Amino acid sequence: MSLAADSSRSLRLTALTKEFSTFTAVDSLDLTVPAGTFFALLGPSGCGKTTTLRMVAGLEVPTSGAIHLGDDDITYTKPYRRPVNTVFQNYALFPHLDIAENIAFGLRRRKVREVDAQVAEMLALVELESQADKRPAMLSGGQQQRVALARALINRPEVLLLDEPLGALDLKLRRAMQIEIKRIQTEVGLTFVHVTHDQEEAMTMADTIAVMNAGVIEQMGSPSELYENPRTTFVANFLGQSNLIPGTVSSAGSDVVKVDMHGTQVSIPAARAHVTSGSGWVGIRPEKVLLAPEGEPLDAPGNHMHGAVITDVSFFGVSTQYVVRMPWGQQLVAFEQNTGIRGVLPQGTRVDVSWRPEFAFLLPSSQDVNAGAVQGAR
Amino acid sequence: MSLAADSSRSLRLTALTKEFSTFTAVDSLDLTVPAGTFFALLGPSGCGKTTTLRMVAGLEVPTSGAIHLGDDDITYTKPYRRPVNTVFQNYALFPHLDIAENIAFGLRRRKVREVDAQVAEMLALVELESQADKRPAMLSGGQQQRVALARALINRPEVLLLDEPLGALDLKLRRAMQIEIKRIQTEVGLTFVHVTHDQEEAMTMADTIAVMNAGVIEQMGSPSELYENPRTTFVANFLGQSNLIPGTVSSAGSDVVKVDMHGTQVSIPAARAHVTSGSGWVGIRPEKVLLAPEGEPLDAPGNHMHGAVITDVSFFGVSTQYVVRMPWGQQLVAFEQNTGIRGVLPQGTRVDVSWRPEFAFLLPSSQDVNAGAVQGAR
Amino acid sequence: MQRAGRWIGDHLVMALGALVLVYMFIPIAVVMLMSFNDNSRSRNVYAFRDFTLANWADPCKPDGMCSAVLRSVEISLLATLVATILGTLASFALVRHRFAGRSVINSMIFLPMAAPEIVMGSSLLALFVSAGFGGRLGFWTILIAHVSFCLSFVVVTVKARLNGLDENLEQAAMDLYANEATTFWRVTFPLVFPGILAAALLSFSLSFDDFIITNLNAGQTVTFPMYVWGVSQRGVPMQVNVIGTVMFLLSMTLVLGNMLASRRRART
Amino acid sequence: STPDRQQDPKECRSEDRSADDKRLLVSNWPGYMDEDDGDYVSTLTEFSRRTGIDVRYTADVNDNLEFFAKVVNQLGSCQSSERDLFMLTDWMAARMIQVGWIQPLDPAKVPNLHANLIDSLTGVGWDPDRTYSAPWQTGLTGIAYNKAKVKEVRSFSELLSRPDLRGRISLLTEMRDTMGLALLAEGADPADFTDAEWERAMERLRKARRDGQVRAFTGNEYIQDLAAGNIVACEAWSGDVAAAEDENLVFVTPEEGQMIWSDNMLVPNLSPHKANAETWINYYYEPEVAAKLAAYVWYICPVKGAREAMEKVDPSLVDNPLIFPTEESAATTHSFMALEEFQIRAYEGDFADVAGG
Amino acid sequence: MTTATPAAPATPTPPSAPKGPRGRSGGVGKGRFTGYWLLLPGALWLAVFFVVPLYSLLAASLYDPEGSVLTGYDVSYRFANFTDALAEFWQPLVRSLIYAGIATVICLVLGYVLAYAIAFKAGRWRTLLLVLVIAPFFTSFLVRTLSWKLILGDDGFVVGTLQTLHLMGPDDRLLATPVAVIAGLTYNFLPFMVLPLYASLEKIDPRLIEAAGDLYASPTRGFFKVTVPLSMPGVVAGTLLTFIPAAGDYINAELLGSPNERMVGNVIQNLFTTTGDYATAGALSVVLMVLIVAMVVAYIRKSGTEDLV
Ligand SMILES: Nc1ncnc2c1ncn2[C@@H]1O[C@H](COP(=O)(O)OP(=O)(O)OP(=O)(O)O)[C@@H](O)[C@H]1O
Ligand SMILES: Nc1ncnc2c1ncn2[C@@H]1O[C@H](COP(=O)(O)OP(=O)(O)OP(=O)(O)O)[C@@H](O)[C@H]1O
Ligand SMILES: NCCCCNCCCN
Ligand SMILES: [Mg+2]
Ligand SMILES: [Mg+2]
Repeated sequence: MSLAADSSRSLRLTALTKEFSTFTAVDSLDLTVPAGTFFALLGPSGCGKTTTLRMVAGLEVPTSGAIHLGDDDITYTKPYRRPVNTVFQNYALFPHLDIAENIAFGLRRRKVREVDAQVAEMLALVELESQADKRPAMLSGGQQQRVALARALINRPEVLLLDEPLGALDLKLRRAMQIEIKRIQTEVGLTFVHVTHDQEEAMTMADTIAVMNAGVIEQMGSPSELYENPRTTFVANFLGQSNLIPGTVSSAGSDVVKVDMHGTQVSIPAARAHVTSGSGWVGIRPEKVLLAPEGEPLDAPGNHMHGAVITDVSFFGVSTQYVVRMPWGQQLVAFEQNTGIRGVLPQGTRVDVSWRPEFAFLLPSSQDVNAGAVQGAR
Repeated sequence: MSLAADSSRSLRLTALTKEFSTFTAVDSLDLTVPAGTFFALLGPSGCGKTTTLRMVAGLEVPTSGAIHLGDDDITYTKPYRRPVNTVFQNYALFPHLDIAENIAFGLRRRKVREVDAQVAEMLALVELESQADKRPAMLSGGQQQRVALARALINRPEVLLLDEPLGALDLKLRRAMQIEIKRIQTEVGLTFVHVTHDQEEAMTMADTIAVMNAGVIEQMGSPSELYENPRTTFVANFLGQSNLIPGTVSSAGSDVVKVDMHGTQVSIPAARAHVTSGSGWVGIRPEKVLLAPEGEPLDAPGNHMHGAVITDVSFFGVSTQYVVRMPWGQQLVAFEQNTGIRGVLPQGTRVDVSWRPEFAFLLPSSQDVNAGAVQGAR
Repeated sequence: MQRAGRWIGDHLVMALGALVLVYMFIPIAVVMLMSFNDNSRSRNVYAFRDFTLANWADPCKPDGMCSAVLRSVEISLLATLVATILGTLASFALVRHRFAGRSVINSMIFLPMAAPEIVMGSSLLALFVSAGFGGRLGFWTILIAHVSFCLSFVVVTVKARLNGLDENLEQAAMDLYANEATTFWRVTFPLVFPGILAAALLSFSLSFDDFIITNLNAGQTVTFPMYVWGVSQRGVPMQVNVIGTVMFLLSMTLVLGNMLASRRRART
Repeated sequence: STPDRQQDPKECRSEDRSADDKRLLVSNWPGYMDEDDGDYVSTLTEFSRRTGIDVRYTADVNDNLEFFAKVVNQLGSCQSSERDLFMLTDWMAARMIQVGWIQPLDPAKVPNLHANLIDSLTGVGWDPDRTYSAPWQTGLTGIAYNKAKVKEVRSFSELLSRPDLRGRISLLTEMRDTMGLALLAEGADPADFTDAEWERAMERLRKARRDGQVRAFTGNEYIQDLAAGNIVACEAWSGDVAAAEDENLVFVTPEEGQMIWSDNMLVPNLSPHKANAETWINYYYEPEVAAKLAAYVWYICPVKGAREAMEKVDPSLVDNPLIFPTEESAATTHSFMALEEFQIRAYEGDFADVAGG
Repeated sequence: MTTATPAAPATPTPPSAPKGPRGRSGGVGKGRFTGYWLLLPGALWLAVFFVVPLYSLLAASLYDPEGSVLTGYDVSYRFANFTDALAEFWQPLVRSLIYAGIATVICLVLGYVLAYAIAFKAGRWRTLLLVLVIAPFFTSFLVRTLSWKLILGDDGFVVGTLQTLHLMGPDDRLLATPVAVIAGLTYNFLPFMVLPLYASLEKIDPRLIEAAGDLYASPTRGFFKVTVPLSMPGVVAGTLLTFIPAAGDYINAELLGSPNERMVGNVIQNLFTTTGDYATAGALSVVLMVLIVAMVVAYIRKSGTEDLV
């Protein structure tokens, strides 16, 4: 198993570009995936995630740029010569082979001995010992998913690519498989590059997330980094929800940037201010927005804004979503955990609104306020 | 449009049963769906949701029982004679007809005049005016979904059945379509019966939810009613997550039932206590579980439990999920909204745990503690 | 009442379908029956006289019949082999490759199916005669003709299968260390094989059964259909029915056996 | 373009392997050979026993033109027809001899032929010295009907027009048979007719076909449908009806007269067993053999002395005019005139349009 | 294997990556010329043994009709061969198209019923039934047709029964009538109709039919508005695969018909073999071929199923 001999090698994409006739699917992409991490690639449909993965797997030839694994340039290496394996979205299990033979496929091609023992071990890992002799068509979606995982993992690749491996599963099964995959990655310690549409999936599973849009990486970092300090409106909207309120920078210090927001002064930590002059979007996450019926105390040290009205209330179980209309007419979204400390506020209630200034972020006004937002949502 | 003439008629299923050879898919089901409501049918895979819907649509003949719409017995009425339409999971759009003709299909079969005007109106409702002449295959999943909706709605059925209409869409699109469907239902005011796997979908959209399991309805009610006061462990686990802690009833009054829970006395409102003697499961939702580092104040009037340790922390963006080990060894799950008031507590922190007694519920210990829970999750 | 209506509705189609199948099998039943006919006392080959097992006991009694059957089998096997190989290769080219002239070739391959047999047969004959091959008509010219008309059917059948093949599977194989050749033999071929098999089966039956084209290009070589045509003019020996029955039963056994075997394989 | 089919038998020869290859491949019309049955030993079996020659006998001549088509590509390009001997009617024999496809017989090897051929068949125009051909049987073209199904059919015109026969008669594909009878029905002489007579005869035929009187134009296979009851009356060759062994089938000489013809044994080019073929010819010209065969096939026997030999074989047949014609019966027979190439083209063409188109 | 220093030069040149039809590269054997090599043997075969013969046939249709099989034919570009052939044989030609057309329509109806039953109602018997549809192929075409001749014979069982029931007059018959010929054609080409019909019916999502029912289409309307349009590719393929060989067939007319049911196949066959009139035979073959190709093209255009092959 020489393939994973040096498992400390990181995957590096340099100026990687893929053009399809006139269309550029991946645009001079730079990316480093440290060895042994669980890396998630997140982005809207058509942004080039699959194309990127296929280039790494060797199933697509880049138009330009390079792919390195440690010191090896594998840009043009044939797929079957790369220490990289893929779990395909639709599993791509071989229908004519039984489960054991599907899993053994890679080892057999590499003329490895003692295939059986390793297959048995893998079957145990994915808890499918009893299904070894069945054909893929006889397994359920979740079971097929696990076979696809085992078939790739058994090769101990340096990098395992997962292209929306859970996309076809229903929600409950999906959550269960997330836990499973995360467990396996932790156990085997390989580099996983995981493509998904599901932000929650990315946030709970990945060590590092890269948000991709229109062929380029918008931002990369740990889940909390990305969530707490998005650098673009796209990231702010795509990864979770954000309230973006227009404001004008009134002063920029080395610690904080002060912004005038419809007459309220808000201070934003310099590290979260991606504009230092002119106008910008003040961003705040809905769960950071605190509400209290007019006049009641609000547990936030920042400025309190008065004169807001609740226009919509939705019960989510864990939390309640309020939509409030601010005095300047904009609708903001606020989440409130149903801790039971306070009952649900009815629609029409006049409320005061506040948030801690250290959680706000400031984005350039040149960016589209709706980039990455749910279509059809307000 | 005589079909929807009397729109105040409710849909009633009485002792509805469907047996497939030896297997009972739907078991003496009783259900009343009031006219004009958005009704959600929720349940695990294979519990009989589709079968129920198909019987209502007339696509499956019940083994026994009856289906009434107002005063009309439609149990054996042919599907094409029922004022009921279905939005199928895979849309089932006619590939050989363009969008306009797909939508017009039902009207044409009923020899309605002035089809064009109504089709135009429907196209406007689902915002697909510009796609009228295209074939379904040329539309995206979300657009196809809207065509399917329009095709059913144009007939102004008394009851519209939606069988996981969003199951095939990706998450972002799914959220957008939820808003869309809810808007349309509110606009047209028809009875919608909506089958889904997605609890959040059910909770945000429906007026009434029925949770189905193994061919029978486990519980039915408004989303918050079901969520706050589940009557079975299945509902408690299936609709959201629940912590279920074994306890013994020490006294049962008319207002509260007192339970001894590993030495701590908890009082549960009688309305939420579904056991009044012997042992039972004390249930509490994760968002109701409050944590504080040992010794810090906890904003809950109930008993404080000491000696718990945080064993796992997951960042979800909006909230953080903590898994804490209680002194008696059981793991409990707690959610904490990332309001920013307090930072994330690291793994290993010793914490005090508390919740307000009025949010706990008590279930019979005879029920399976894991019924309805995510497989593979702790 | 409505339930009864549904039941009838459900089963009416099946009943009608069964009637059509019965229609398809009437002549075969007659062939089977006639294989037990003893007409040695009569010149009338169109009536059942007496029951006998003699035809089955000595099926090769009529002069030249069994050799014609063997020749037909030989030609069909060869034609199937050649047509299946050429057709399969061409299908791969047409489905998996883009090249100039692809659509022209696509319709050219359809054309033999759009040519009536008499036209195809006579055009080949015209070619052979004007090329000076008129005197050498026989085994090889029959074979050539058969390959030509089987080819299109093979291409159409294999192409359908190939079109339905998920290309992801081949990519998965390459991802799992199989080089191009291994991918082909371990994944592509086994998956396309049922299509190839079906094509071969179709080829064999078309070739074995062909009369019109064969008759024009056969010279002095006699295939089974030609033998039947010949004897139909002077009194069909009842053993012809034995051959018809045997061919039918043989093919049914083969196909059904294969079907059951694969079903059993799928079950375990 | 297609090649000229003229060959030269001197050049299209193959070495005669008869001496060490004791085989003989014969193609003949159906119903032209006796068959072994219980104690009865056929002339063919007897031949093999006597000479040691293994005969592969096939009854695959059904119609002269059809047979011609079967061999034209081989014989026309100097290739083997894979036969050593076949029997064809006079006019076709003449054509094949003329285009050089037939090998001359060695008179020394067929002494019986020259000694025993009946006088009426010597000195035919197309093979005056019987260098290339030896008559196998002579026969008559007349009418057959099934007396269990219809009342007697007496004349050819009746056959072509009687309403109760509509769709249940068959005619022969051979122009000289059918048009011979049609010309006779017009009162013309088939051996010497005018274009107008021809045209009238053609019209009669066309009308019969148009009216749906004719179920089929056939070669020798008419006997199948006659036996099966699909046709009840037809134009027929004299011996076939008797050989059908069905007492309901009757052969009649049409009131207008009947046609007479001979089928001739021919050895094609490149036959590797010519000597064996000559042995065969010589054998069948033995009066006893000829008589025995005639008693079975019921055709007119071309061999002198066969009538005498018939006394021993089956005395009841000695006076059968179908086998040994009498003066009286011979008077009713006609033969078709020899045609020039342009006539063949025109007449065959006219006829083919009705019979084949 | 990856530990070896990459053999690639400083600026590796990307290998050419021609696209498969679905645009993804990386499949098997994607060399630029592989397609041609794979196609070559089959295409060459068809070029030599299908296209060139068609040319020979075309040449034959322009032979000087003064030639004969014996003296040989020469190409004289006599286009009158076509008009002559048509003038003489338009009847069998038209009859062929009519008989083939009727047989095709009957096949379509019968085939549709059978294919529909197999596709939608047969359940686990599907494969068996499909095998049964193909099975008659293995009992020779001629043997089966002869067997029809026996069944339909004037003294046969069917005619006898019908006569006893007075459904047929005592002198009526089946054999040697258009009915028998068309029945024979229908019978012989039915499997060619059933198979493509089945293939396209089987692909129809049964939920579409349910959706039609849900949208107020009675089963009949649903059938005509949804099932039939969706099965059009099968209808087109089946119709062609039935019509074309039926129009060129002569066995059924020969064995089951009378001279008044002769089809163009009989004429061509006769002219080619018995009469040896290559010029007329060639002209008639060319006419038939052109007619059929024209009809096929028009039909495919009209039914809008050009992705048939
Ligand atoms: N072979 C191809 N030819 C032309 N365009 C292509 C090809 N493959 C992909 N594309 C285009 O490139 C873009 C990126 O595609 P890709 O499949 O990488 O997106 P993705 O991010 O994986 O999307 P999804 O989330 O929907 O899977 C898309 O616009 C797609 O249409
Ligand atoms: N035609 C049938 N024959 C036999 N069993 C059936 C049939 N249709 C459904 N079933 C069985 O009935 C049960 C209920 O099926 P149903 O489709 O109603 O479930 P569901 O709740 O819609 O599930 P899902 O969420 O997976 O769609 C399942 O166990 C299923 O296997
Ligand atoms: N059964 C033998 C018939 C022979 C017929 N010979 C044909 C002569 C035609 N003119
Ligand atoms: Mg993708
Ligand atoms: Mg369902």
